[in-house]
Amino acid sequence: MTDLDGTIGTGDGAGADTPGGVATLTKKDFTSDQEPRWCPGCGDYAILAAVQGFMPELGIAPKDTVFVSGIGCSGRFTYYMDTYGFHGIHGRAPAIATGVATANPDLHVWVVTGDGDGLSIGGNHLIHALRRNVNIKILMFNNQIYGLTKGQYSPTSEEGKVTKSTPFGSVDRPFNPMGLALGAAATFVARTLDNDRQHLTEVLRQATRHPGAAFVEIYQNCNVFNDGAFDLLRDKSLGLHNQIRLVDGEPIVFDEGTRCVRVGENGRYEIATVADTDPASIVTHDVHGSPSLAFALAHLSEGPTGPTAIGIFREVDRPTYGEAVHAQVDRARERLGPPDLGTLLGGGDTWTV
Amino acid sequence: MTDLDGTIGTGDGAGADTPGGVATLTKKDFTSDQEPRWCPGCGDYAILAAVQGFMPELGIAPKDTVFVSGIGCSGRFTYYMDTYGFHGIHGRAPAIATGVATANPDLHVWVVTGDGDGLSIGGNHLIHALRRNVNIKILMFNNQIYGLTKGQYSPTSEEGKVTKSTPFGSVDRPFNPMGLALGAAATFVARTLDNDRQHLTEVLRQATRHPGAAFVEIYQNCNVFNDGAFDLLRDKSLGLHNQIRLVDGEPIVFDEGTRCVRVGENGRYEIATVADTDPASIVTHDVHGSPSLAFALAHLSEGPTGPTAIGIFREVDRPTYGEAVHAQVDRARERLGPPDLGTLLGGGDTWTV
Amino acid sequence: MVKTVEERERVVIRFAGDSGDGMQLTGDRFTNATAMLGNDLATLPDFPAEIRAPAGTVHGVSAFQIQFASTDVTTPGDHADVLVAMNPAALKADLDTVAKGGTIILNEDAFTPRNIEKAGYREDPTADGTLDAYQVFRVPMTSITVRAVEHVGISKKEAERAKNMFALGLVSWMYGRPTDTTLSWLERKFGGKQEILDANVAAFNAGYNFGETTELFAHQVRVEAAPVEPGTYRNVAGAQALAWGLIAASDRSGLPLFYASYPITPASELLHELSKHKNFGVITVQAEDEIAAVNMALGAAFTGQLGVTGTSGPGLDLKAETLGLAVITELPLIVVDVMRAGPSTGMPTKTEQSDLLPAMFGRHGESPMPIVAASSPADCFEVAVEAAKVAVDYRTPVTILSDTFLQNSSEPWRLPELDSLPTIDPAFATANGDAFLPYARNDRLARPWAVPGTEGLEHRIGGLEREDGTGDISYEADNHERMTRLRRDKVAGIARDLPPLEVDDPDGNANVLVLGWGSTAGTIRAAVRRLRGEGRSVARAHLRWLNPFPENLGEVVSRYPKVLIPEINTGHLAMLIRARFLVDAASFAKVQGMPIFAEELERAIVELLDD
Amino acid sequence: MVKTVEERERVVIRFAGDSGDGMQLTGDRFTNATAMLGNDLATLPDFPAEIRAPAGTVHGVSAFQIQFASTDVTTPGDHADVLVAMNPAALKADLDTVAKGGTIILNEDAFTPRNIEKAGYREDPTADGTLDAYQVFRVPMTSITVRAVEHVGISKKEAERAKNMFALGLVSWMYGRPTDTTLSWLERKFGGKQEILDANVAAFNAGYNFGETTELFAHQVRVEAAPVEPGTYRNVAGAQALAWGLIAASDRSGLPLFYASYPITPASELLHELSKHKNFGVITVQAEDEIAAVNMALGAAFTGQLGVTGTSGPGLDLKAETLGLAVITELPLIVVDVMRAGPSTGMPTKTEQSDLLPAMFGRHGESPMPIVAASSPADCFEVAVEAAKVAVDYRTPVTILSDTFLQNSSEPWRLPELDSLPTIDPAFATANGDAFLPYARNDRLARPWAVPGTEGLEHRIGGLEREDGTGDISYEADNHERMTRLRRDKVAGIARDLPPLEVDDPDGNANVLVLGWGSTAGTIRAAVRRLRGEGRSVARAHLRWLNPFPENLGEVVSRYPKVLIPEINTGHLAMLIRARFLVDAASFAKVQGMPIFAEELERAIVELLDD
Ligand SMILES: Cc1ncc(C[n+]2csc(CCOP(=O)(O)OP(=O)(O)O)c2C)c(N)n1
Ligand SMILES: Cc1ncc(C[n+]2csc(CCOP(=O)(O)OP(=O)(O)O)c2C)c(N)n1
Ligand code: SF4
Ligand code: SF4
Ligand SMILES: [Mg+2]
Ligand SMILES: [Mg+2]
Repeated sequence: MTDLDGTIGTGDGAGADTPGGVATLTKKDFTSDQEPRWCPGCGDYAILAAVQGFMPELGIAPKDTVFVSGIGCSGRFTYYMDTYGFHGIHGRAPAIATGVATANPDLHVWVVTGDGDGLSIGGNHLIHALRRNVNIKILMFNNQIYGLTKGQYSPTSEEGKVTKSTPFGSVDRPFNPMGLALGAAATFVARTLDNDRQHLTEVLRQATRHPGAAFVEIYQNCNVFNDGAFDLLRDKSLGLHNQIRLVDGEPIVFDEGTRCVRVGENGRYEIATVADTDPASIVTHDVHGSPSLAFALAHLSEGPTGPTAIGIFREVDRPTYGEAVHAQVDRARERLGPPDLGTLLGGGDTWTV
Repeated sequence: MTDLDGTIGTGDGAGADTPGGVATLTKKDFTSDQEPRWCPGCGDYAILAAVQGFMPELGIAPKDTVFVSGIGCSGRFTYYMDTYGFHGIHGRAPAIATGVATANPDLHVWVVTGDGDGLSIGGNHLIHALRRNVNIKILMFNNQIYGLTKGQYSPTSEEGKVTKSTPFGSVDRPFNPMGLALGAAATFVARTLDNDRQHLTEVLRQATRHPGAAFVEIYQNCNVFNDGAFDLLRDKSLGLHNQIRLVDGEPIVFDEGTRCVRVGENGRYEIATVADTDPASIVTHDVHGSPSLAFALAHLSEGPTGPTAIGIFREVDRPTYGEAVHAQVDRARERLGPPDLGTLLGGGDTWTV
Repeated sequence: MVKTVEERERVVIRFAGDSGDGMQLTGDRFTNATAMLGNDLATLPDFPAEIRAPAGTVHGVSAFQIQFASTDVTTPGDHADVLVAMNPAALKADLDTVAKGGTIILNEDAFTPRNIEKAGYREDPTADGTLDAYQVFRVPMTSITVRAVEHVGISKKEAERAKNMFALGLVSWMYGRPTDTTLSWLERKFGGKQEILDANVAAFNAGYNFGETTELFAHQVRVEAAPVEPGTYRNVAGAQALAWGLIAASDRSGLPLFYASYPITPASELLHELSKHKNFGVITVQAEDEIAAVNMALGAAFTGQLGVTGTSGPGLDLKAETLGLAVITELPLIVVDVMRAGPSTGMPTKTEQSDLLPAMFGRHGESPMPIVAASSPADCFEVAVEAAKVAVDYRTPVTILSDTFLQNSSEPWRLPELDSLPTIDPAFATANGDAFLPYARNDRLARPWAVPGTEGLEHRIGGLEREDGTGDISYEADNHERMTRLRRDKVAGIARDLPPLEVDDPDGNANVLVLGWGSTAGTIRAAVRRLRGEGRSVARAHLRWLNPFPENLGEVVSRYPKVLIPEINTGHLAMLIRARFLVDAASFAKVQGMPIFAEELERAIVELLDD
Repeated sequence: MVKTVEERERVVIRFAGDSGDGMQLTGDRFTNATAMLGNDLATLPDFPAEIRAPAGTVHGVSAFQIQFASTDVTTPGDHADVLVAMNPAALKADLDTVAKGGTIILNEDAFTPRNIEKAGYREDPTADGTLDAYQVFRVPMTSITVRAVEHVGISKKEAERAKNMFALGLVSWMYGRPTDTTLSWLERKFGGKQEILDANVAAFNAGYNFGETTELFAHQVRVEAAPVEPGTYRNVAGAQALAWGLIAASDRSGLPLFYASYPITPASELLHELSKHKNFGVITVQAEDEIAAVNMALGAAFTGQLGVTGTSGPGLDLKAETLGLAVITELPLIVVDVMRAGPSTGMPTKTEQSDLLPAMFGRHGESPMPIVAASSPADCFEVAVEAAKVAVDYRTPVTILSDTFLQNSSEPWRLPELDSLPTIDPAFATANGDAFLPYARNDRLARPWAVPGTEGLEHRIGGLEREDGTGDISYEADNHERMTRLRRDKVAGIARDLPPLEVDDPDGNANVLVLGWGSTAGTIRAAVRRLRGEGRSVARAHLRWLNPFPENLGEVVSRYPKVLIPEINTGHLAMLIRARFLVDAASFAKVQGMPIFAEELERAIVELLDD
């Protein structure tokens, strides 16, 4: 189901799995009257355009859509979508969204966060939302920097990063966001690029089809404070050699078919040239089952400094938190009978005077 | 270096890697005058005895040892060690310990936390301390319950757990602590049992030898609110079949040699019977290199409900945070010269009247 | 033998034993029989500190105190008239709670040298004169119990565990409590396990008969029923009442109750209680921490539910930033703070009132929040309903202050007429064609509550300063000043809906007003009643809303030459009153992790009157 | 042509342009030349809100204001005498900051129809009468600059970027600023890149000569040097001064400085500045959040370092629980709160004083903390040293309050004599054979600071209530009361070390006292000076320590019939003063995210005097 070559018609996207869908929505229906205020050239513009362009195909009315964001340049995203929106405080968007999605499972809830908002101050809420499989789609704009506060390093900045807060270079090892999400038992984990609209759109499409928490890391260029961080993948010609585009059920081959990921000695996955690899040992991508294949793929490279996997790493079905919570309410009604305040208060030992 | 059969003499433990070590320390030197106040039969007593019994062999004076703990039954641990101790607030022990260990790298810093303290409210500090590779040894007493607050479920409680706060059963998927730590780029990850003193002690020994952050999960029985949670492993006869004791460099076989972990189809690791397994495909444990083997081993079972790996999952060398921070200070001294307040204040444009 | 019967107006009994001895259950049963008999009463359980201490040590002692009377009861009592001590540790821990000359009933069997030493006594306290000032009854409870249940044929160990029923039976006889309520309860409880049932019944009867037959007890005490309003009553603890009040508010408003919380003593009980009633559509979420909890509740509020989060001091600190977000997004939200003792972790199982100023000022920037406090266990119910009404009517977060004492203690509660409860109208916004202004205001200065799913009202809110009316982001100077004042005036305006503060001043010529808030109500009433008994005239008033104050408060405090404000803190309300009204209000502060005693307050009032 | 020279006492100039136009740099250079000339001065940069807006829009305008004079300068000025507007957006954004009749210098080239529209003007403001009330100079800065640097042979685009130097040159001529400091600075800055250097020098000279040669400007203005104490001076902003003060405290105490923080506007500058000076042994940690930051700093304090954490409002909320832990563990710790505007996220780039009450009461339980506030950019240095001394002497966390205004604005600073700085003695505990009592106290009520590594002083601290002396856990009632009072008295006792509050009341017969704290000092001094100029007698005093208050404060506020307290909040200090001393202090509150203007305050004082 994770065919990423984009051949899936958009009609399909707005299909069976969106009941009550509205027929004729356009990008305009999702565009608010607020003029975006990002720096000229910021990758956020491309993501905004892609999301606004994609939403209509879902056939979900703006009124049933909620965007929750944290603080950061990424956090402004909410104001530009003409849906219901909650611009929360720093790092707490996953918690607010958990409240929204759990209270009303009919809503389609999105979270927009950044590498600082989501992985630094908000790390705990993020991993717990993933663990609980709350039905929210989390878009993490990873620009490997703190943009809004004008350029300090972030938990995804490469080691040795020189920034305003680290004039002598950062000394801490960054997170591997895919690895962290998988370690947190996430049910949907994917990575895409701000400037590859088709790939970005298809990942969003799969994420919306996934029942439960979807974690989508979007490599986003901050042209003011961290320009070019992802050139190896974003640049057309470089990308050709370094993007490992994952397709479920397909052998993992890249660099125009010259290189692959294969099962090495003691079961280790490794990058090799197709030429000197026994075809049988080339790994077939599989988003289901145990998360360890996805985890291994996430660690083929640390940060976008070499061949890097993009696309959907993992996708498994588990009951969503909201469903489970409401199912319990229903079961309680069956077991304890319909609510009656009188019985609640008057239950137990009473006496009448 | 992770020989777990316990043959390593303790003399060795207090050897070369503990300079300035004190020769003749005894358990008494690490035992405070406070009488432990856990419930009779609590697993914490066994852990305390093991730690107090082990400390002397390190040859590190109590004065150079600091225990930092959070809130929970586990948090009381600090009061029973006659070392320097800081009983912090709920969930923040890794952050306090980061301050202690970074400020003074000569100190030997331990963190004692619980599954709620460490993974619920304290989850973010934990993963960041691991990512930074702060030189602290983290002992997480996992009893899969909130003990101190009298029995609510925790982030490691099995799904469907009926507790005071979940009379109809919990609906959220628990964390896999080993998986989470590996996802957070931890450099030392291990699991052991409160009632296997030899194994527990050997894991502590390896943890103290590891330069940097060591994450040790200790399955601990809470006989009051979650009795028997780990019987499959703690019970002698059951443990015989279900403990997968990891030994670096050795093939992974268990259940009295009848079962093993092997490289399956598409490189997946799986449990199989030795009988019908090609010896070549039996996995050799390797704590180094990519974390994906360790991650796969962590997911052989979800929680102690089947064959479960114990011992050291991963151990890799990386500069510790404290070293790196102080190295920067030294380099700054070389580059900017010795500190001089006069030059700092009088630097830049001044004028004299 | 025939026994005389002595009449008494009020009695305070304290049951104390090891954590394992079932003292809480004993107390509950005695309370029930007492309630059935029509006495007014107040109870207070006294649990050991969080971690279980080894059996037989003072740290492991669990006690339960009850005051009951033929007239109104306002506190569990300063001192016990009777202490039932199941072991030496219980005696050691609670002796100083017994009034001099009071009665002590000991389980003689438990006073072995080993236990005496475990309790930390050097000598046997029953032999060394420690108890000379008291009237002591030695009863071999364990052995009699074991003998009494022999016929049931259960293990000695199990038999011994029934000794608390023996104690209950004995004390039930001493105070002429009905036996049937207890016996029928045992039936219900142990219906399945015949042997256990028989054992407990046998032990209970043995205790009762022991009182009746032995010479040890010369007379029985009778406490007449108290005159009370007709109605149906039940005994209720603060935790239950508060939880039920929230459910009632959900019922009256039609808003599903969404309770997100992180366990913390003494607030966990709310989470436990609410999670039992999911059939009311109650959603309970045990969040990863307090910050997540309040954010989840706020998210639920955004969707049009009754969002509530509960915690205690340390958690209140953590919620501060998000409460500021609730203030600026102007969404209905309830935060319950069950106050406990001390700064930081402090003394988690003890009571205090020291979160008033934090509740008032504990958020950066100018973020005013209404505050309401419960004055008794049963009052928690009404307070919860009121808080919900204000939160919804004014689109504002509201803080409910309770404390460890209210949470755990109980009193008889006359069940409310359901349709007497206020209705709460969510008044959700609906599209009317014109452009939607999320920050337009009604005459209460409340903004529209437009919930996701509503066609045509899509809008964005957040923590950046909002433009008046449109709710767009605004950095404009005048707008910020205007919004700051609007947020303040909205909260201040709640006073218009509040009843004037009632002053209890019978002869109207008192020259001291005792002004209180929260759980000190019972103590204040008791102290004032005693003083009036002594012919002194003292006025009394109790604040329910701490922010805003009732409109007549200034007039009230200025009316009296002297104002005394008793608080279990260093003087929080006193400082607010002094700043606001410039009256020289005196503070009576007790910060010991326990309620103020009526007699302590009595003394303080007298001193103030006489100086 | 010959130009007349006009003498002036004080001038306010505002440079405004697009974020990309280099206005901050222009302002800095002008400030420097002005300082060199010996004028007293105060400056304030005015950045656009966080996110970069599209070029040419009002949201993208960046401005820099400076007031300089031949007498003392206390604020950057209420209104600008001269506005340099590099484009229409700058004019639109800042026109209302110009005093009526003031001078406006426009970059004519930038007033294209496209730019005019981008700025949100319908008509050309230079043509439609918008500027009638002002004296306007149209200067084609861009084109002249391009021509002036032609010879250098750089791209037109690069040439244009030098236009700010043209503006600087022009204004430098108008106010007779020395050119050498600017030129030598350009040398230093662009020494490497010859072309860029030449271009900037050429542009600067072109501007200077343009003023001198064209008829456009009829006269030059001269502002004499201000009489100042002899000494070596530098210009310093609050952020630098505070950072350096912390480094100085580390130097004077021998305690390594450990600064843990999480970036937040406007406090990030402290982290940036401190991280540059690692050669002082400064350790800076960018933590994962504010809670981690304060816990790390506290952990470092436990090891015997100078633990400091810095933040702004939202972060202060988050640190509350841990500050309570610092209070009960009684460790030295400094928390710097650089206050910003509004509740929640509010207006992050604007200034406010609304964290005083949260700093005072924003922690559950009874957790008193000392609070000190800086009154000017340079004062931040001394405040940091003082805070460190108190934290160490009393083993207590201390809050330093600064704000956006102080953080960003600058003033000349007379460099202190290093050995005039107070010494700070850590007085670490050492083993002396007897049993160690971690909670024993000295005459300051401070406990021993025993750091890990010290033989024989191994001990455990934590957040549960401590037993007086031993520091063991204690749930004992009297102990809790005693510890609560000890913690309070310790903080109150700091007053003994504080100098009495000085009142500035020349003729001693004023009947209004203007009492302030923090960044309003300059405004208050200016307003009071003006009123005295008008022959009114007004007294003035400024608080440095907000908790505890100086011992003579009660006497001072009671001495005056009227007390006015100007604050950039809704009256925080006013409420503390009223509660404590029962004086009817009036509050002058302005909550607009900007400093109070001297003339606004002047009016308020007059009103109070005349009613
Ligand atoms: C509690 C709190 N702490 C700190 C801040 C300041 N702050 C705002 S955004 C941000 C980080 C932004 O980085 P990121 O999440 O990567 O978003 P980006 O701007 O890069 O899109 C910080 C530290 C805040 N607003 N609130
Ligand atoms: C801020 C805060 N929130 C909540 C609590 C209450 N609390 C104390 S310990 C604890 C959880 C303990 O569970 P765990 O960490 O597993 O430790 P255990 O008792 O099981 O050893 C909680 C919720 C607290 N002390 N502080
Ligand atoms: S700072 Fe970076 S991320 Fe933020 S708007 Fe500008 S370019 Fe985008
Ligand atoms: S509650 Fe459980 S974990 Fe805590 S002390 Fe008792 S047995 Fe141990
Ligand atoms: Mg970022
Ligand atoms: Mg636990």
